[in-house]
Amino acid sequence: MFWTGLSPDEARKALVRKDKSKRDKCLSLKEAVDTFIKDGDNVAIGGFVNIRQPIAIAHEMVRHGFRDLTLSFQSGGMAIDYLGGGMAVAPDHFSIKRVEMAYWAHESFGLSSVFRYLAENGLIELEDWSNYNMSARFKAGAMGLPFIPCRSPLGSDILKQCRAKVMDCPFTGRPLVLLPASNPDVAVIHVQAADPYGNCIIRGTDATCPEMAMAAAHTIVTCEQLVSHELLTRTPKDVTIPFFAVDAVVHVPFGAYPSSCRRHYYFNKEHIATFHALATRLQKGHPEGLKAYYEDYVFGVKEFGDFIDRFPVRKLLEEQLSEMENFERLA
Amino acid sequence: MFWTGLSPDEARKALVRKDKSKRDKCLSLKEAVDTFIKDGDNVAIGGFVNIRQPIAIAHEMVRHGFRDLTLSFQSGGMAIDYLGGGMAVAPDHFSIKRVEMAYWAHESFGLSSVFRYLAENGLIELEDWSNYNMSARFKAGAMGLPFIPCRSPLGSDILKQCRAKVMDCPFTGRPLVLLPASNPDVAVIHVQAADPYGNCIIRGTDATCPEMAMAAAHTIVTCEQLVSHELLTRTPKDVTIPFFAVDAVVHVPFGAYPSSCRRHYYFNKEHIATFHALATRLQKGHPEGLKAYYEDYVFGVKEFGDFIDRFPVRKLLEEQLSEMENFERLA
Amino acid sequence: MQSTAEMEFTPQEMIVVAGARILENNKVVFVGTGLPMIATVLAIRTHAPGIIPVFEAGAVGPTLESGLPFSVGDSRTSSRASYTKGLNAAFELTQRGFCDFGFVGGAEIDPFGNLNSTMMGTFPDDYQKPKVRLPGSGGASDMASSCERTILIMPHERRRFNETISYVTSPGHLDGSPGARERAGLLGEGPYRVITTRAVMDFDPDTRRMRLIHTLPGETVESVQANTGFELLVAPQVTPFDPP
Amino acid sequence: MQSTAEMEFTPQEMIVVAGARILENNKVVFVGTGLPMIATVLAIRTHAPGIIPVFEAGAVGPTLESGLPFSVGDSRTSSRASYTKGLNAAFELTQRGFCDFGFVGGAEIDPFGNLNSTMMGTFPDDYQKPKVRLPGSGGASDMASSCERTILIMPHERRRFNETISYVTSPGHLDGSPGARERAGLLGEGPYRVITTRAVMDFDPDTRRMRLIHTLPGETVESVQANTGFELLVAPQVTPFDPP
Repeated sequence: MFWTGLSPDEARKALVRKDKSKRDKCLSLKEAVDTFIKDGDNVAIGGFVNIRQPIAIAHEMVRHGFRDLTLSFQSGGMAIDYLGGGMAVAPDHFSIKRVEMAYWAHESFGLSSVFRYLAENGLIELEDWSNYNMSARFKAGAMGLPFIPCRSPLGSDILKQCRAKVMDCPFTGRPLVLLPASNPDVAVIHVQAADPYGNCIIRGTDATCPEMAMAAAHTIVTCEQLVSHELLTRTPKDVTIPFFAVDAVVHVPFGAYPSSCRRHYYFNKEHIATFHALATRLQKGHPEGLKAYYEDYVFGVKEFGDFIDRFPVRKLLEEQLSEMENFERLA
Repeated sequence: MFWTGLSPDEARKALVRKDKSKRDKCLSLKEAVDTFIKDGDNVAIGGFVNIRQPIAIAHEMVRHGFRDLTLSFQSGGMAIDYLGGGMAVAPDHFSIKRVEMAYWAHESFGLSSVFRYLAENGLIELEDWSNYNMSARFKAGAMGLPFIPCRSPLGSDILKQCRAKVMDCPFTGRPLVLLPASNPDVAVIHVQAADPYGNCIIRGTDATCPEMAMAAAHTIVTCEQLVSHELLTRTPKDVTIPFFAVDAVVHVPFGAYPSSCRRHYYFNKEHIATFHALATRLQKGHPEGLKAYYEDYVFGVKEFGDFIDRFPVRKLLEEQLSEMENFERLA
Repeated sequence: MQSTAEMEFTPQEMIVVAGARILENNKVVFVGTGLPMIATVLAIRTHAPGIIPVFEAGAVGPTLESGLPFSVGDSRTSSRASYTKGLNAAFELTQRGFCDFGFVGGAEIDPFGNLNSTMMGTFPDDYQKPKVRLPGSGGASDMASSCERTILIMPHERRRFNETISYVTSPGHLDGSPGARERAGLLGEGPYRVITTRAVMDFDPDTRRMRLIHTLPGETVESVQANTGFELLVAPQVTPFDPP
Repeated sequence: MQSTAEMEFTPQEMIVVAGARILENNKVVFVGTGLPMIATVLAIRTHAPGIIPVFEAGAVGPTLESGLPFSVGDSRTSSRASYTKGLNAAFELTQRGFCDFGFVGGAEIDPFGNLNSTMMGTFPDDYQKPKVRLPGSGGASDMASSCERTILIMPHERRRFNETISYVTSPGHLDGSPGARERAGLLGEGPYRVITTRAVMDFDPDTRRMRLIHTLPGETVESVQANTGFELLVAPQVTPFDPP
């Protein structure tokens, strides 16, 4: 099967059948994940590296347990690590079959030992793309197109292992890449603010979240602030995800923690380092530490609020304060 | 020659050679038009029908006089009428060779008699497209692509008179249209706010202005408010045209009048009707009225401020007040 | 127009009422300029407050409480909208499949719901010097290509309803042959209803030709056919459309 | 690293200084994560305050006054930016030609400036189970495809400089043949400089092979060649690069 999520025609039909009316879509995180994600789904993961990663959703997905997921994203950090780590410590409970991606690591915070463990042991099927490739593939899906043209990854080995096709441009005669659209089954996204209908405002980089939400058959959104429709749409141009692209709205403060969320909190570098150290032990053949971490922080808690409760208040305040220095304003 | 503006390669080279630094680009309207527009240019006209039309720039272009222009736009109203009317009343001074467009009329305010006069007398070369076609063509130009795929205008006669090509999608096997990019020589755009470097904030619909600005070799912007860089970039996500896509910034209050400009003024319906009546007389073989109008309002004035001075203050206040009802707020 | 002279409403008002009634509540409607805009505002203020209007200039889901817009890019379409970008964004989401209905007008129509809003005269010969030059597609061709279904609305005059039209601006059921739209690469089911100053028509499921289903007040099957430049199919039972 | 042990700065510091110095003022620089980000901030705060940084997550032209970002999508890249959308917007404007330079790192490099940041091992055989799995392209392949020129920065170790690399993630001068990039459909001139912990290299105009032009403090032509896994061309006069 060429298409790993929905084919362009399936994606269109799914949307045509859908009730696109303006209605309250507030659910619990458990309900949302249970209702909209199935074994074998192609799941698009929002954010960018450790910016606005859907951590709460990733935890809930691991707790719930799924089999043979495909993960699609441009650049992923902690959310992808939590999902990959879930497979590493509980492969019978949670498994990833395939990843379509451009980058899986943590930039200044280092490589991903989870990725190295899964890839170097041949436990997941890989399809590498560039950041623009993955972003443009979601964009094509969001535009209802089967493909979109692009320059990259011309001249690279990426072309030799992905589904892109090269054609000579009928207008210029020069080679161009055609990237197949990505229409995932589900997109999981964390945003700064949403209304009950699913209109979303994102601060700082939109990453590729709007494109993912428009391309996917279903979208789950967690938000720092759940506000009235009237307040959210007072500045309609700030809305980058329209309500009819969203199926579930879940209010989850700190839902991207320990990754960062503009205007709310900066990275918890120490916790990212702690997880990284345990993952590195796993990669070197010692899974105990990471297993214990999951028992403690993921499987051992009923919901994401319990995870957040594990952090000292002063630590959470510290991340909020650092973010205030990045974006100073009065309350 | 297939490309009516710059070819994709020429458009790339033009931008590579360009000084893209952050510098003061404030000019007078006369200087801007004189510096950046040449005979034979393909000029992209911003706005949408009678929303945010670059009226001041259109007047200045007619006063300056140009030969054999190509006009590119999706849906045009008064700015296009002023340009076309300029050709109708002073063909030796100002002429349009070709239009690439989707719509030329005034919606609720009626057809364009100027368009009917020029087209039905075979005075301009026509290339019809749809609104999405023209918008996507500018988008392709702004993306540095030679083409972009689209569904429309499949099944229509538009396909039989435009440069679009149809191909079978290499992924689905089904027909798809490839729209050739538009990279105009110049884009002329009116916005609500700009800083001296050319960063622009547009209120209400962006129309296709950002795409035009990014696609064109040069861009002239007129603005209702010229503000500090610090104020304009306090909300960077409101900026839809980045400074390095702009070559000239001109402060022209009421620069879109008698078309409307969100947050500033609503339509002057009566003046649009007056112009329309004179254009209809022209189309029926009586050019005197429109000639007199141009002598009075365009050729007879030194600058756009003089044109605005022709309107009673209470009339301008009336349009500002109506817009306040559309978008209520405290000063 | 004697037939409606004695009534308290004009055909222009009646067509708007008919247009409004056809719109279903809670659907996403891509609204063209002119009559569709007026009918949609009426529908939202009467039986269908849940309609989500999409305007091609970019606005999605505005409440339109500040009044009837004069343009699909009007400031009134942006106020209290859920989402407002520009033309590309609006057409991209339409191509994706977010719009249940496209509500569009035209100047000339054929039995298969193909619309002309570009030119009167011989195409392609007269294209560069048409007998009458119309405004052009605007977003009509895009709506017809990508909305799931389209509702067509126009004045009912014999000269506007022709077996063959001067120019196909907005594709309907094309030649009416089975799968014609899909073969052409178009998305959506195509024309669903035609609303005029005299009647409401649908399209025969087998032949995809226009079929009379409702007559507006003061009209009969005969009067509607008499004002139609091609042979109309007539539904088994044609019902009158109640006045407002 | 004895050669630099007695100095007041580490090779890691020196590479950043060298990177900063190579950047020209008032140019648009697409800034990759890691060393390029650090060197760009240093350049902006020293000789090149007019540099316009572009970050792939979307930010254009931020002042970066709230500190060194940890990520190219960092909140610090959005504050006081001139423009911030998302990844598509950033890469689209790069493909259009707005970025004078792409500033990018890698794990492995060949004589023509082709970079690998995907995997170590045999490609394609070991692709699905690589000896060492690296993070992947991120935006590196895109910068290399569409920025007008690229500046490459990486630690100078023999094992990272190879005649043939495991995987070409980011195209440089490809096989070095004349017009190779254009034939491949790529935009831009390709690699312009390579900055390492030991030296600064350019590319020979005729062969497009890497050529030593500056040695960093404590390094000689010999020591640089000794730490390079392929034969380096050497410019007529190699000049030492002054310490900070």
